Amino acid sequence: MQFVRRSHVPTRLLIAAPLAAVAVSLALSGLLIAAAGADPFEAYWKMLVGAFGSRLSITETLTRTTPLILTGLAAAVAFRARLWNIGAEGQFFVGALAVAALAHGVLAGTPAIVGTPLLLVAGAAAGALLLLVPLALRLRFGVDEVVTTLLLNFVVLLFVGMMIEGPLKDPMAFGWPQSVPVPGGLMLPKLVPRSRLTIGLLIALAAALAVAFVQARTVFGFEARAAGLAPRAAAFAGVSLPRTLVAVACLSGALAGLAGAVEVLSVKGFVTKDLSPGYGYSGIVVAMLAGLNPIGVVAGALFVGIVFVGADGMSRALGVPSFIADVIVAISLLSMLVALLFTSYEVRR
Amino acid sequence: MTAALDILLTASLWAAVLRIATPLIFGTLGALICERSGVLNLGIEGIMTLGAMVGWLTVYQGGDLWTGLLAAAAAGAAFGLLHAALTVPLGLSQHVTGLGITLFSSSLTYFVFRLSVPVSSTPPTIEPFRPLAIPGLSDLPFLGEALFQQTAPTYLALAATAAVAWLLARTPLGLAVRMAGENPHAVEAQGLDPIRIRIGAVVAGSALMGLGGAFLTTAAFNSFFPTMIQGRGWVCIALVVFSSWKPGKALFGALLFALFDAYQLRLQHVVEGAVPYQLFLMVPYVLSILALVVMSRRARVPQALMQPYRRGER
Amino acid sequence: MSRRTVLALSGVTKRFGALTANDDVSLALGEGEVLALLGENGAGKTTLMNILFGHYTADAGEVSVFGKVLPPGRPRAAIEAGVGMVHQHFTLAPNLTVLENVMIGTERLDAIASDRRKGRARLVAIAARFGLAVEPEARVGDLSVGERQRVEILKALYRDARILILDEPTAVLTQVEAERLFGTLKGMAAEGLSVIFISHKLGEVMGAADRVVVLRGGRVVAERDTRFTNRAELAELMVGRRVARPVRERRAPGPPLLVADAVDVVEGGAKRLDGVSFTVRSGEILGVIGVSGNGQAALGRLVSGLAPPAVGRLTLAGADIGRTPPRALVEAGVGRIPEDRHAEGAVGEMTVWENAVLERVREPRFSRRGLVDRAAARAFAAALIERFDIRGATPDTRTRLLSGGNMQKLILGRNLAGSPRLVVANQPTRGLDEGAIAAVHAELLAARAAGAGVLLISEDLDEVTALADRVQAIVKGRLSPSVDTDAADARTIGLMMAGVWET
Amino acid sequence: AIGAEKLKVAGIHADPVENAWNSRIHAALTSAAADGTIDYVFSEGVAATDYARAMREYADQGVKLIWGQSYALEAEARQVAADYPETAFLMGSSGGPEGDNFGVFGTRNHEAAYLAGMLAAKMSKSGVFGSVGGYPIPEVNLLINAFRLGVKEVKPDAKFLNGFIGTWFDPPKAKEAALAQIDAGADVLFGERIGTADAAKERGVLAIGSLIDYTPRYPGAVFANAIWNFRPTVDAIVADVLAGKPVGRDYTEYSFMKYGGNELIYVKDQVPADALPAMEAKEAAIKSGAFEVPIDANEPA
Ligand SMILES: Nc1ncnc2c1ncn2[C@@H]1O[C@H](COP(=O)(O)OP(=O)(O)OP(=O)(O)O)[C@@H](O)[C@H]1O
Ligand SMILES: Nc1ncnc2c1ncn2[C@@H]1O[C@H](COP(=O)(O)OP(=O)(O)OP(=O)(O)O)[C@@H](O)[C@H]1O
Ligand SMILES: [Mg+2]
Ligand SMILES: [Mg+2]
Repeated sequence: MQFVRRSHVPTRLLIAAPLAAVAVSLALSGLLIAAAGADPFEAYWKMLVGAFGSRLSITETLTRTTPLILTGLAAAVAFRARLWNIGAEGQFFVGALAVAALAHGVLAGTPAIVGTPLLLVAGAAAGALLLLVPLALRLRFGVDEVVTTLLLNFVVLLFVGMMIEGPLKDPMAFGWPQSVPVPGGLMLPKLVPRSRLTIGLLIALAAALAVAFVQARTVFGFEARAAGLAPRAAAFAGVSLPRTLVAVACLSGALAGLAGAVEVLSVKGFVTKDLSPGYGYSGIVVAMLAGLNPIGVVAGALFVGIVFVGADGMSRALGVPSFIADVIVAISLLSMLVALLFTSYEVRR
Repeated sequence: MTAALDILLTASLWAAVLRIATPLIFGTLGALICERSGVLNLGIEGIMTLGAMVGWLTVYQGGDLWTGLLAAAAAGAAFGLLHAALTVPLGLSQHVTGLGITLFSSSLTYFVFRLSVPVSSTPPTIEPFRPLAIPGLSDLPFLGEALFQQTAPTYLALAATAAVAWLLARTPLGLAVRMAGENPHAVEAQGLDPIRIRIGAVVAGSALMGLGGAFLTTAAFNSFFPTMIQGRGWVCIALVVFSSWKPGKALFGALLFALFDAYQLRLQHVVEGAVPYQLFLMVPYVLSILALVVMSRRARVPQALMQPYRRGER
Repeated sequence: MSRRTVLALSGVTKRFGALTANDDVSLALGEGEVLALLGENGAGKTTLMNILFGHYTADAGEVSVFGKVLPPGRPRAAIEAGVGMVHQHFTLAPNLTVLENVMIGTERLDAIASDRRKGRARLVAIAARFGLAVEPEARVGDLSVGERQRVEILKALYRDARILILDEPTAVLTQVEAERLFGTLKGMAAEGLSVIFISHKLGEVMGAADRVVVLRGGRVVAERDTRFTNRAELAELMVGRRVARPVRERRAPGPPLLVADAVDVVEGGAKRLDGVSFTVRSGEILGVIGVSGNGQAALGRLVSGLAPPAVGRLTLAGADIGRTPPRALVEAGVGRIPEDRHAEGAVGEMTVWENAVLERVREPRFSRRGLVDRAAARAFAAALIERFDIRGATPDTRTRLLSGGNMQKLILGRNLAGSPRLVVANQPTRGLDEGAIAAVHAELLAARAAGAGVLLISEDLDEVTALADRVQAIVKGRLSPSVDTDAADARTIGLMMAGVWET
Repeated sequence: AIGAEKLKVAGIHADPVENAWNSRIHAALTSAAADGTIDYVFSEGVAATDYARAMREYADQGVKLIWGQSYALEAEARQVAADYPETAFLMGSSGGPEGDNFGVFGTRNHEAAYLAGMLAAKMSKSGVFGSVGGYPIPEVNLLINAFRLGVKEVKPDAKFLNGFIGTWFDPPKAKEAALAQIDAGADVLFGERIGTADAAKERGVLAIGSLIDYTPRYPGAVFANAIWNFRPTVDAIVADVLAGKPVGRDYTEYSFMKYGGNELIYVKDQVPADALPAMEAKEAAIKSGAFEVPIDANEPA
């Protein structure tokens, strides 16, 4: 068996491949649902209802989608430039932590119109700074960033634990390890009243559009793409790889940090160790589902959001273990990887 | 202060070190074999979770303990095969696939666990491996208690270390595995199939990972809890780097990590809250990153690590 | 000529997509014979050898060795039948020892221990017998290119190869090393070993081979006994037609333009260039000739703005450009043609227009306020396609779909379009067919005629003597003094390339 | 009230219901359902991010009483309660009650822990007592502290060890922490985390279970359990809801011994007879209100 690079990728294939992957994963997961004693068709119907069936479920799906868009963009931006940032989870948490620290510290008294944007910027900056560490190690010592970004996630999580059990601990939480809360006035305004959906969603959508624009139209996007596709050719043409990678890392880390900031400022109001149900890792899934395309990331995040929220509701309704949501997402990811491979390669004997 | 140092002189500390190290030894050896053949296996966290559940479930449903270990290894091997199938002949991105495998195998594990075991107030137990005193040796002062009163899987882990070290350094198969991780084209040019070798290495390595998980539920403890792997798999990935891809050093790294953990648990009685415990837990990760930096100066990293090999592609 | 046939290919056809790399190829090799396989780049030589060795599976045809048909796609079967192959790109693991590189695959995989002592003894014995000295425990990464080649040959001999295939074995060797290699091969042939080697160098083909098979476009177009042919005939057989390369006419050079004064370049801890001095004047072509591995690549990087001098000065029209980054060099009027067009010259996955402006995208004519002006870039690409006759391209074609020659024209075009003061051309015709070579040569001469200075870095002696006004040889990072090309004969230059020069 | 329609109750467990604490609540609600007082549905392993949604989904479904744990999401949980004034909420919470429909409860098996400490004091030979906890949060701290006070009442010179393992779900690690304490001389362990008693059983020392009855699982090792009964709390709030009374109050008292909210169960054969009278007297005093076990939520040293 041999793989031969396609010289031309048919558009039909580009559309069909992701759909086929989703179909395959729903079929495989259907077997598991059946094994749990439920009717797969009813289960998928319940999933749709769980994700879209009411005002609540729609806003909840979008609430879940919001951070996924941002972490998905973080992964997509980095991967496109062949910067393997597996550390979005850590960047998410430092972004969140920065918000908690500043909202209670220097920015405590500021009016929302100033304070909230500053908090978002601070969260983004914290995420960016964190990713610069592994990048510096790669540029200076040639250390592969896959392992370093992964390891830093654990360091960050322990650091978060240290902070929320230490200096940032909320004295009013009766000893429960959580950070001091963000003053209510600094929280992001709600998009839909009586829901958890805030203008964080708009921020995420704007970020996706901005990233798409940057990648398609700007000199930076142009150069970053060249650097990712063919580093040596880009370097020969005068694209500074270190500078491009630093910019890419800043953008990627900032998006992940922003995700953490938005999550704190729209949903929680404070930081705990379970603030993220793995948004950083799911972001990688989202980015791959989207084929690293920023607009596709919105769709990918929505898909993952729907599966999580829908399957959560479905499991409540049908008594299927709620772990099914992760199973569906995982199978979708793996089949999507295979599907994408076949868009660029064909198999021959 | 002396109390803090005295701890190091207790045999029971060292016995604990070996116990805590055992799953890490299995996992690190497994990850090491994969990486030596050129494949990064970030599926490890999920594969260990799976191994923990399968090993336990097999015994719970009437299998004996060794059958449980075998089943865990087989389950690990199966998911290793999935990882290998996607990353070796298909050449998909190894880290993204690995994370996908972790997500898949851990969620599937929980799902199957929920379906197989009725909800109860405490998870059901099995009769786990008992410490096995090695006749003659276990009565030695200090060493006897520290080394020779462990459960069988711990001895197995030590034996596996020696076996893997021998295999990689001394056997034709080990040479082929190492060569596949250095330059798969060279393997092909010598009439061997680098794809099969890589698949084999990933399957074998993943089987060891499964054993590492099973140790937790059949020897260290006697029941399975979701999320009980608690990042041990990621620690193994770090330890492989720390060990410069050498089995002997991997053993050392696992023991060192376990020493931190065992010592930390004991130190809590001595120094009370002087140092946040999180700092202790950070040490191995930070050390691994530093090890990477130091190592980057020498070219020990398998040269073809994470590089897909597709036959006939230039 | 009644040698026993040891190897026969019959009717071999291999297609890559729309491209037919081998088209119904048949050939036979006699016992103790040395056969040269000749052909342009892309003629299908390597593909044919890869099929013979089992790396590729042919679409049609078969291979038989000592009368037995080899199962397709199984290198192991070829090795067991007595075929050994030294690949165009070495297949060694630099981190492992010589012995390990040689022994892999030679023992049963289920053996519980490898018999290293036996392996070492055998390796040492073979090395002694064929005069290929190596240190079994040395790390391959620490060896020189010539030594690595020896390891490759030993790998084959260790496995009792009776048919040895060498794909461009001399591309990376010095003249002396190459001569030694052929001496060894001849000795082996006398002992009954049969050899196929691939080469572009007609001299060594005439000197070392008994017989020559010429491939063109994947087909066998000719077969000659070396006793009854000559270089000119072989050259024409290769290309298939007479192609007239443009001729350089005499011209008085202008003032000094690019001056290097005792420059060292250090990369990865090794000194790649060692006290290098040269001057390129306006309206003149300076050729730097050398064998791969002697510092041409570093020299190319130095003058392309990718490697700063560690010691010494590099000036362009008097201004220090030692640390000027590539973009600024381009703006200062330096056109740069990289050594490896696929890896450095173009981003294959990007379109032609994107590659056309890759070096200049930050110039105001192609971008405003950080936004790329696509219309301007497309127009520029369209103009290049028109002016430089880049076939098969539109501005939106993906660049990797271009053939090597056309890709080279794109790279040449984007550099020459701005009428540069200085052109740095590193291996500008490597891998091109005669037609493309003629086109590139014409463009370089036109730049010279327009008053540009040209630094031509090339391994190709014919190219240098044809184009350069003066030539310097580069050996182990050091430059010989320059000689006028018209005054020097091939022998003088050959000696210079071997490191023999007197001042 | 015969013929009254059954109250629909939903439980939202952040952890799998195997978790000892959740299992007690699950058991109480299940038994209430079996008795026919309520209809009980539940979700488990609900991530913090999804938690508020689960609350709203149940409220939207017309569930009348939602049981939950709001520790990591107080603000959100209270917002949900405010948005659904018709629904009653009973939350394990670190804060106080709120409004008319947000009731809270605490985990209070500290009285039983105190009594267990009194028995333990008589049974220890070394005079060293260990305890293993997850994180130093108040509900854990006050339990360990009560145990210690009970020990001290009988054995004022007792020595105490404590270890926190920094995770809720790592039984092998809890076991290692317990082994470390046994190595340091402890011969009675108070096991707030599962895994503790495993170490005791393996080393032949004694252990005390918390929340649930661990004796069947570790016979010989676990001689006493500080059981937490959630049923009285359930009955209290269900009664309030059915009576139409506001539930925005603190239901913690129903965890106290006088309501049967916690109790000490122990293996008679294992406990020395001379240990019982003092303990039983104390038990009576607690039940009558004559003695109040002090609540100390500070991190045990
Ligand atoms: N794996 C492959 N996939 C697709 N095309 C290939 C592959 N290998 C070779 N080709 C194409 O087949 C043709 C013959 O290539 P081959 O490498 O055999 O040429 P060659 O005669 O050895 O050239 P050179 O002198 O450059 O070594 C070329 O057009 C080449 O691009
Ligand atoms: N690996 C490959 N996969 C697909 N197509 C290829 C590959 N290699 C070459 N081709 C295609 O084959 C055609 C001829 O390429 P070929 O390499 O023979 O050109 P060339 O002029 O010899 O270039 P080069 O100088 O790179 O060898 C081109 O259209 C090219 O796109
Ligand atoms: Mg070619
Ligand atoms: Mg070739």
